[in-house]
This record gives sequence, structure tokens and C-alpha cells, in this order.
Amino acid sequence: MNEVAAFDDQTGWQTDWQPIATTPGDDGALYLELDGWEGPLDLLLDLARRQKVDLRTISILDLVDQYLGYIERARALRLELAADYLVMAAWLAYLKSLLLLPRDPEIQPGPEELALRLQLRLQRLGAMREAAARMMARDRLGRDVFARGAPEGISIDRKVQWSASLFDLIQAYGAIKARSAPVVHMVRERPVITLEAALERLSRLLGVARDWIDLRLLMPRTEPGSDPRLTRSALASSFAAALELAKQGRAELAQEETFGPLRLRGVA
Amino acid sequence: MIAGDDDLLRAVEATLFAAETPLSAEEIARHLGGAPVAAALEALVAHYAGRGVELVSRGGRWHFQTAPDLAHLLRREREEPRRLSRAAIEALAIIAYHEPVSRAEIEAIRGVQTARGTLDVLMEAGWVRVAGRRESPGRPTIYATTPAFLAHFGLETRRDLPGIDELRAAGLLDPIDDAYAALTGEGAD
Amino acid sequence: MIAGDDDLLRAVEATLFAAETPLSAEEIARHLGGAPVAAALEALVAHYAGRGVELVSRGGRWHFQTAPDLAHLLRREREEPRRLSRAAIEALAIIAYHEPVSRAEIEAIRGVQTARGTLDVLMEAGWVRVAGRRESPGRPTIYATTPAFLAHFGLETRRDLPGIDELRAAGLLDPIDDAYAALTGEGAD
Repeated sequence: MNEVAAFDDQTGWQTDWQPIATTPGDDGALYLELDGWEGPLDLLLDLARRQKVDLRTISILDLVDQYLGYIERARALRLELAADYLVMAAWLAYLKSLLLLPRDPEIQPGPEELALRLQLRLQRLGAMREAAARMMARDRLGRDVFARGAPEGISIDRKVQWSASLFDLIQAYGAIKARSAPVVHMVRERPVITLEAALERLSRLLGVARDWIDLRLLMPRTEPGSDPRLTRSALASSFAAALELAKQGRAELAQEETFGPLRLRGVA
Repeated sequence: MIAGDDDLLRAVEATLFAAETPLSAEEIARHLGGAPVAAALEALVAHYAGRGVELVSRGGRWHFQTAPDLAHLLRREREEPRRLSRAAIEALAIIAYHEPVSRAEIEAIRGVQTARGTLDVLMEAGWVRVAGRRESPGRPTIYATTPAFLAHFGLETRRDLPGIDELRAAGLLDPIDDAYAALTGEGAD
Repeated sequence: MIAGDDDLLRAVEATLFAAETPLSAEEIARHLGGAPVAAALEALVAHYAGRGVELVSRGGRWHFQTAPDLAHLLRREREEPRRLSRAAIEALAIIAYHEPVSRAEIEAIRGVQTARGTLDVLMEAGWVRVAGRRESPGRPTIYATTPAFLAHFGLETRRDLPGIDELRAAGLLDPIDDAYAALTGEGAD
């Protein structure tokens, strides 16, 4: 592991990282043992870098040997190795055998393709790792450069601009009138003789005539074709007025038979 | 650490810009390793004078602030047109035709309760104002229209509002006749 | 409301100084009643160049920030910004250089599974957002960076990502299959 530590220091930019901060809990053992690597590809990349050549010209055979050697040492130290490191080791051993043995055209993909693909993967991971380091080393807002500490803030106050047209207004008023006015109009215009009017009329007529008079003769004369409801109303209010006059002792009422003519006479 | 006057000026400028609270000259100096900053502060005040941002000292502490004459730009009102609700326009019509009028009177004429917010909206719109209290039991608040109301609706005076006869002539009271016919039934011809 | 060029310059300056978040030119213009602000922004960039504070554009949004060369003066007493795990940093770089990218694609490059929390941390930091789903089998969620990412890392656009042109030219941002085909197919020499 010393080798590993030394290599990490060499890379420098790891200071920005927390190597095991987010290790998945379910395979925590792996990360405790292989401190600083995130999987076999990561370990391979570190080993490849130790060849100190461009990743494009790296010797895959050397890399395989280094990886297998590392796994051997880890086993000798009885370090617990996660399965995917062992799977990678088995695969690399297979790749090595393909590369060393005489070529068998039956085996597809061939060893060169496998090696090249591994190389491409390492290049990509290496490229992203370098890009990440360069990105993290930039002048970062909040670390190297700072925004204004206490901005006043700008705000937009929403102000509602109410709109309505004169027509809306007048129409609304018309609608209100339409709702409320009928009650008023009906009372005023209905063809009725009020109790007050009937009382006034009966009092006046009784003061003139002293004999018994049929109530119907005392009613206001109605024009031919006039509203029959006005006649009914006149009869009703005259009857009520007659009762009122009798109650006040100003008139007498008489009826010979049920539903017969109702007569009244003034009391002096 | 700081090479020349110019660098000091820049450092003071950046320090004040990034500071979360106003800083005294001593605090700035301490922050910058003890360099005297009075001259730099003076130079910065002069540099920012008349710009959109200025450097000011309040109670011995320095901070940048936006120029006071631009305050109106930083709190901006955006107008959102919105149509009055049916209830609001009815209340407004009643106030306009009957003013001054109390809420109870508005409700009596409309025949429905008027939500508290309705009159608020009309007052917020600037079309209705409180016109005092009526000298009657409960001393209810009474409302009237404003000059802004007349202006918005293009009226010289309230007398320009069409009268009942005009409303009827315009067919706006048609529903009344319908309602009357319905109530009087066979009596109507 | 804004009389001349000078007033506009001051207004833009004050607006950007007062703003709590970076603003696009359109937002500034809208805030200032629709005046075109491109020339004012340019003039302000020139005015602040070399000062302790500078005006920068990040992902089309403008803000003032302290000059980078003063970092050593300002960094002290400041708490380190959020420390990211190595996994999160790599995932962020992969998203930034490849966006939009799915979790599986991130994992293919890193050769290791990405813990659930890793992308969450980046999204919580406001640097990564869900950019929809890829129209491929399984319709995987794809991720992309945000304007806040550009602002934090001082990038005017993603094209300013360090070395992105070289990486693209070298085919290192292409999928392995494409790169392999390019190397062994007709492209092979």
C-alpha cells in the first residue's frame, strides 16, 4: 500500500477529494482495503500511469502483469479483495493468454480488439480524471472569486392594473336594477284599491246616504273592459273597509242570507 | 503580499465588495495584512462617485451601495392587467350611482353579501374611497368614487352616467320587463 | 425613465450590483423597462477590467465578482466551499464534458457503479439537472449541467471547459464503439 500512497501524492490533485467519503455502504470492505481506488478500472489506470508513457502507447501485457502482481501481493497480505477486482484479474489473465498464445481465428473478438478496447477505456477514464482536476482547479466562485457579499437585491413588485370599461359598469348597474326593480314596480303599478282608499270612499258615501245600501253599489265604478282584478280588489278592500267602519261604530252591517248581498248603513 | 498602491486599491475594492457586512478601515487593513488603507478608500470613493454604485462610510464602516437616485430601478413595479370581478364591478356601479353609500346599502341593492375583499380591490384600484361615516346607528363607513374613477371611465362628472331611462332605452333594463311579465302572469298582454 | 447612455450604464451597473443572482441581458433589459443593454454591458466589462471587481458572463448570465488574482487575499477566513467526493467530482466532469448523459454512460466511463447519493449531491449543489430522458430502450434519465455550474467554475460557456476541444478532436468524448470503429475501420492507417 505504500506504493499506492506515494503514487497518490504524485498526482497532487487528490487533495481536493475525499477519497472514501461516498463509498457505497454495501461494499465498504472493498474501499477499506483498496483505499483510494474506485474499482478495478481505476486501479488499472493508476498502474498504467506508472508506465509513464502515453496511454495510447501503453503496453497492455505489462499492465496485465502489474495488475495481476498487485492482486497477488494483496492476497499475500490477506487483504480482502472485492469480487470485481478478482473478476478483472481473471479477465486480464485470459487476455494475457490470448495475447501470448498463437492466434486462434475462432476466438472473437480477438485479443487485439480486447486490448485496444481496454486501452480506449483507460484513455477515457484518464481524460475525464484530468479534466475533472483541471475543472476543480479553476477559479471557483465562493472559493477563489466572490460575488457581492451583501447585495441589496432587486425585486419586482407586482401591481395589479384593474381594468373595466364604462359599458361593463353600466351593464352591471342595469343587471342590478333588473334583479331588484320588479318588486318596486309591481307594488306601484298593480291595479288595486287600497284599504285606505276604500275607507275614505266608504266614509264619504255613508255620510251622504243614510239608508241601507248594498256594498257593491258603493264600489268605484269600473270602465267596461277594465282589469277584472281591479274589481275584485275594490270589492275586497271595500269589504275590509266596511268591517273597519263597523268596528269603529260608524256603520252597521247586515246580511239576510249566506252569500246574500251585504248592506251597510251609516251610524249618526 | 500586496505589491503597489494599485494592487492595494484593488484588494480593498474586492474586500469591500465581497464583505457581508460593512467594514471599518482597521478591519480592512487587518484583513489585508496591515497595509494602511485610508488613501485607497479615498481613491475608491472618488472613482465610484457618480457611478451606479458608490462607496460610502456609515458610522466609520465602509460599504458599497447602489446609488440612491437609482433606487426606483431596483424596486420595480410591474403592472399586471386584470379584469374586475362581477361582484366588484356591481359594487362599483352601485357606489357610482348612489354615492355615498354604506356596505349594507350596497348589499341591500345587490341582494347578496359583498365580500370584504371586493371593496378593497376597488380602493386598491383607486376608484373608490372612504367618504366618512353615516350619522346613523352603527355609524357605518360610507364609500364614494374618486376622480381617478371618473378619469378611468372617461366621465366628466358622475352626472354623465346614463340614467335609468337611458339604460332602458339601451335595452340594459330588458331583464326587468321580462321579470315583470313573468310575475304578473296572464295579466300581461 | 432612463435619460441617456450614461444613465443606462449606471442603471445596469446598479442592477447587477444589487442582484442576488446572475442576470441575463434580457432580464436586465426587462428590469430597466426594455432598454437595450448590450452596449452598456460591454462598456462595464471594459470599465471594470483590471480592477478588484470584474463583470463576467457565465452561461449568458452576468454578474460581478472579485478578480481571480486576489483569491489569496480573500480566501482566508472563508470556509471551504462544499467538499465533493471523488466520485461526485468525476461524475460532474463526465456530465459536463458529455452532456446530456445517462447514469449508465457515466458508469461505463468510470468502470464502477455510481452510488445513488452521488448525483443527488450534484443536483443539490445546483450544478446538475435532469435533462429529460433519452429516447432509447429503457428511456434512461439524462443529466446536464446548469448555469450555476458555469458560474461556479468561471466558465462563459461549456466550450470553455478545460481541454474540451482537444478531447473532442482526439475522439475521447465519443463512445468506445465509435472510437474503436474509427481506429480499426476505414479510419485506420
